[in-house]
Amino acid sequence: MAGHTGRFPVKHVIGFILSIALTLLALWAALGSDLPTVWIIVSIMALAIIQAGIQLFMFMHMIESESHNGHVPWNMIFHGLVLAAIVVAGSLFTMYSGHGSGGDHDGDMKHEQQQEQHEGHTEH
Amino acid sequence: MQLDEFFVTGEPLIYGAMVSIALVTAAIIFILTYFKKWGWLWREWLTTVDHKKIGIMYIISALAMLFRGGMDALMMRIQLAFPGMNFLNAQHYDEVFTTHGTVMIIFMAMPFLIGLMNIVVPLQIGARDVAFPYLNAVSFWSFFFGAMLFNISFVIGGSPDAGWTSYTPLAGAAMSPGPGQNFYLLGLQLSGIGTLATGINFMVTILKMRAPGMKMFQMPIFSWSTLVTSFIIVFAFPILTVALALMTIDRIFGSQFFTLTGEGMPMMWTNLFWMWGHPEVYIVVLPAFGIFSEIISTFARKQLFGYKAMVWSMIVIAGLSFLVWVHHFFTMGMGAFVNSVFSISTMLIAVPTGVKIFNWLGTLYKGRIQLTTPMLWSLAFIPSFVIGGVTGVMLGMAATDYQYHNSYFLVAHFHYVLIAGTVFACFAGLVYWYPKMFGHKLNERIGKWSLWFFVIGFHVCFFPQYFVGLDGMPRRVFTIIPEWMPLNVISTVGAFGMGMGFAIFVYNIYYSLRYNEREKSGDSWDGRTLEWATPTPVPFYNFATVPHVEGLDAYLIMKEKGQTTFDEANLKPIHMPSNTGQPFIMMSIMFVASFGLVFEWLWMAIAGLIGVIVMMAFRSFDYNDGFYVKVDEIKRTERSARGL
Amino acid sequence: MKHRKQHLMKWLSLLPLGLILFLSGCSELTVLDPKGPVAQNQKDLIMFSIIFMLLIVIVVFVLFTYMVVKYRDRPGRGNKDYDPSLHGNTRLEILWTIIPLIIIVILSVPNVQTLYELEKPPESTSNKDPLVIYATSADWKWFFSYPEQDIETVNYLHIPTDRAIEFRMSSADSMQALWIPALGGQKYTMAGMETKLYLQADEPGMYKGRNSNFNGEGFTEQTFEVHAESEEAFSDWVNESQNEAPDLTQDKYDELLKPGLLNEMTFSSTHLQWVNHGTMADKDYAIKRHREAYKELLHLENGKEDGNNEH
Amino acid sequence: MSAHELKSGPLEYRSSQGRMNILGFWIFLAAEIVLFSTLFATYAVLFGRTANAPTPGELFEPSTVLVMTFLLLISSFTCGIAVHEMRRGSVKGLITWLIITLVLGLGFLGFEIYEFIHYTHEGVTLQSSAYWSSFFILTGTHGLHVTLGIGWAILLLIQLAKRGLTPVTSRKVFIISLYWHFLDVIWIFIFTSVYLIGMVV
Ligand code: HEA
Ligand code: HEA
Ligand code: CUA
Ligand SMILES: [Cu+2]
Repeated sequence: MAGHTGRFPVKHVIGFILSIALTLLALWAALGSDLPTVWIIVSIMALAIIQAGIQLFMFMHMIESESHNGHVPWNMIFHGLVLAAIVVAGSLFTMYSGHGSGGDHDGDMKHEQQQEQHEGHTEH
Repeated sequence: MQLDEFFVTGEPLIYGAMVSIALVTAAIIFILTYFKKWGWLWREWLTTVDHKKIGIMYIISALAMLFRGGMDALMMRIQLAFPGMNFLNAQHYDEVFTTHGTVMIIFMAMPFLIGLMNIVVPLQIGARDVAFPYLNAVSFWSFFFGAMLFNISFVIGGSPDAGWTSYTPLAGAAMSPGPGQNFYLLGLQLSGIGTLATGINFMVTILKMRAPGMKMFQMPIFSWSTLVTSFIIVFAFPILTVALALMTIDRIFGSQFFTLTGEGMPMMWTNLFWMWGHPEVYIVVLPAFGIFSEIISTFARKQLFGYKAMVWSMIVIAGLSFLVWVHHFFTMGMGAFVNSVFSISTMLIAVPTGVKIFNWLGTLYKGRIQLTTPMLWSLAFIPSFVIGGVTGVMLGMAATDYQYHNSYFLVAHFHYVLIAGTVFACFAGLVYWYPKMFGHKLNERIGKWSLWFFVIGFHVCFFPQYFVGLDGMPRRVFTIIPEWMPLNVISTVGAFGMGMGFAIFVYNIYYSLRYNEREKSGDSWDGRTLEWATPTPVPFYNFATVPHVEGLDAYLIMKEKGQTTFDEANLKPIHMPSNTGQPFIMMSIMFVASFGLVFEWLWMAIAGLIGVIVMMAFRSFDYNDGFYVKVDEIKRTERSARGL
Repeated sequence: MKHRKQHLMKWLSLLPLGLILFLSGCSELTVLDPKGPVAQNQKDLIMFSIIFMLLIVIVVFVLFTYMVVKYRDRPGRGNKDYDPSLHGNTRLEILWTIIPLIIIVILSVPNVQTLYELEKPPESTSNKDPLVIYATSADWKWFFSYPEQDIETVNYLHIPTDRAIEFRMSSADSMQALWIPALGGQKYTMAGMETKLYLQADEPGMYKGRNSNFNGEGFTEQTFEVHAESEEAFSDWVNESQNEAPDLTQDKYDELLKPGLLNEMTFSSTHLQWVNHGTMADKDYAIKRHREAYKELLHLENGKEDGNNEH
Repeated sequence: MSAHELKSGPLEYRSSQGRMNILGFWIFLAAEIVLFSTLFATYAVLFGRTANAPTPGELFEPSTVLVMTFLLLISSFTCGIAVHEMRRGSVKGLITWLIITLVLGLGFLGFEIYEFIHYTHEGVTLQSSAYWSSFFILTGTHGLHVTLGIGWAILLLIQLAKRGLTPVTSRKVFIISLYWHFLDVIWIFIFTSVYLIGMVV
């Protein structure tokens, strides 16, 4: 890989600039823009994932033929991320389905409503 | 804290246990001193990094834990057969099933299998040790001290009593004060760290240290099962680590994760526990599948039928195992949609498992089946496990699980899979690889007696439980109504049958040590894989010359070609790691730290943790790079081992 | 050797046989002897699934027996029928993947259907409004509040037959589960949230109910009785209770909440006036009041405090 | 045990033990992803459950968080440069950049400690509520990792000074660089899902 032996660490500098830019962008999206909350969350999570990818590929030498480790590191990290998705999404899915958390005195509430309640959650 | 709070008091059973523990300890100390074996113990065992010795230590510990868990089981069975006798009261019964479940799964099944992996996998793939021998020793000692920590709760401080699942808020500080639950948390945490390290270790070993020429799809199936299991370990155990840590912090430092106060969410524990817990049950069954595959293929004298399908089905099972955890709490009221999703994903596991069952049957087809003891254990597994499996699928149907859940139907299911799967495999594997480990076989005749007692006892014990479950008998009750009595008595009889089986098994170890002839060749069963290519007992470096592998069943091919692993012309010095006492010392300090935390003596916990960190720093500066075995020494060892 | 082999066969053939025998006598097992539409629904599904499971078990057992008997290495068998080169068959692999998959699909359809049905009151009595009962579990007893009737009972339940019961369930402390096997499956009760369970009795009678989710020392004894009776008998009981039973005061209630076992009791008002454990706000109601009671480890004489809940 | 010693390529990959250790560490990092994701899941599920304590929106300070984020981002960059220097064979460059990395890491830790103390003064602690428990444990676990990383790197610096660049020391440096970058990855997610979302919602 070219970056290793040359004097100037091009890849690192590009990665660095990108990550600073992405951070600022996320900050702006969250605090400066007036997107709907859902979209803010989606977009800043997307930015975070891109930035993580930059670290992994541009800083961490995840795929390097000299390592003779083939695709295993990539494979493991990939599966780690899949598991992360399962754990986070799965927990939210199961913990906030059906009985919800913010059950109110009115037992007839539908579960979608309960979920919203939970997210608002100020009344408790 | 008063001394009488420290020691558990007031129960003849426990005084008895204390006395016997004290006596056994004294006896061990006496024997070691009398025969001047302390040095030997330290040099040969406590400081070893040899995967074979570590494996043996795992298995001995696991057998001891099987004994302990089995005693718990017998106590429960006595209580349930004679509820009027008040053999155990409610509190004791609760402690007993909690420790039974935990000990059996965490400190018996997993270490037993990990022990077999340790002994067999490096040999099967033609390696001289695991990738990280030092780490391997750390793993073992962390398991060992974790198990010790958990087991001393019986006499010091009091046992945990909230079930092996330890659901909050019951297991929280408010409802379960005292050290009992802390023992559970820290015992599991300590051994869990070791398990995670084992997972990493075996993944790297299998991925990087296979003999030259051995492609992934030429690997013996037990090694494959170890790889897949390690994968599950690596991804499942961190969840347990976190869950345990959170509950520990709740209990000791007053956080509010799983509490009723502070808007905590107790059911999040349930969720996290099963996110680990379900993969866990496959961690203990996939290696078992691997063992059965090896044995069935060896004694059907045929290559494993559908090798590729066998491997892929394991991979699919591993993947699915992370997607079904909710089936353990269908009854929590998540609604029809969530339950439908997880119901279907659960039942899907039947498909790859079925593929395995039918491929085993295919292996038998047109074979020449030799009914040796390990083969009989494996054959007993097939029909028994299918019963457990199909009842698992019934549990997986959420709409009817509402009726089975928390009943003896469930208890019957999981013993059918855990015993017919895991325990049979442990016995089968131990008998099968016993000559490799100790240089002589176990007696076949006594072995078969033990098998029949255990297998028949097993069915007599657990088959009736399906029906008493359908009759509405819940699990975890210490006394029962008369309607449930007859089936429970039958069940208890069966449990004692299993006890007899186990006792005969232990006797067989003694008997064979004394009377069975020693193995002359390393190939005790006319084996097919590389572990049989080594002489018996296996030299500490395993292979004098590492063979070049050309296909599945590598040793079979070598035998046809007349090759061995002792190619005198091509010997080179072999690099081996040095023994070290660090893992043992480090983990005993960890034990002290954990013990301190159990009693919430923070000074002790902190001091211990500092000790561990110092040990790690020490290790970082340790540049000992092992040593080389000289060619002469290899020659001498091999010649004597092979009787040349 | 031969003898032992036969032994094995005899034993193995006994298993499915035993299963069939047991099932034909199944009417004695509570779960398979339903007393209401919900349990009936579940029983039907159980029987449906058992047929497939038996089928699978039989297929495997037959194949297994065939293989072990036929390909055993008996003296004198030699190499007849021995084919060590046989190592796989793609067609077979596909076959034994597809067939189980089909079975799973066949099982899933009624399963999912039933799951949705169980979320609603039973079809058969949809003309009547369900009777609402708040079921509150607490270590180690049950409170049943009838808001419309303004009655609260401890450790027993009266319900009219042929009318759906809507249980609104929650717990004052540990996680528990309400299970009346004769009437249908269980569901958990948890502090700070409300779960719902629909059950119904078609036949009058006395059924056993209990907490089925382990919650400590008194768990075994945390049972209750369900009196299912005609609508008239039920209203008689309601009237009688309203007239004769004392009011439930908050002090009294707090006292009862303390971990321990209780006898059956009846009150002519409900605790819902001041606390609903199914809401986040009241989640810690019991734990706040009774922290100390939890801390002093309870020592019940063999699980029984003075008096027990049989009458 | 190692037959395959390489003659060329980065030092850390030359011995087979080096390659195995690095692979093992990647697998460990995969396990760490799951570990942190469990903490994130807990955080997400307990989000909003602040009980009577202040909400995150009331307490989070964008400026502090931004400074922390930049400290860590820069340290990840300098750590990358350190490995770059190592591969050029410059021990001095390596040590210099590694020290810079550590100083930045210490700066991060300082701010985190300040932040925690500040919150305590505002009346939220680990015990306040489910939400705050999960907040402190999630960020605290990350902080603990950073602390351990710093201690570990200091040990390595001593070894580098004593032994220079060998297959063993360079393997160790490479592994800790993976660790350090990884902590940055985790922080990105903490920054996004804890702080930004906490301030938005
Ligand atoms: C070795 C351990 C092990 C194994 C392998 C399994 C295997 C399975 N388990 Fe089990 N299980 C446990 C250990 C195990 N389990 C434990 C310990 C518990 C309880 C824990 C506790 O609460 O304390 C439990 C609980 C448990 C539950 C929770 C029930 C409840 O709490 O109410 C469920 C529900 O779905 C379930 C399902 C299954 C299924 C579907 C399988 C499947 O993998 C089975 C697949 C196998 C077959 C189906 C047989 C072979 C297949 C064929 C011959 C093909 C054709 C078959 C069909 C088409 C059906 N298990
Ligand atoms: C691998 C796991 C494993 C294994 C092997 C076993 C083995 C056995 N189990 Fe266990 N069991 C669990 C895992 C396991 N169990 C789990 C996870 C639970 C749930 C716990 C919970 O609810 O939290 C459970 C719960 C459980 C219960 C339900 C308790 C309850 O809910 O109230 C029962 C009841 O019968 C039981 C019985 C047995 C018996 C009789 C054996 C037998 O197989 C044991 C056989 C072994 C021996 C008997 C060895 C001892 C030998 C001797 C002592 C020699 C001398 C004896 C004689 C000569 C007689 N177990
Ligand atoms: Cu609330 Cu589950
Ligand atoms: Cu499961």
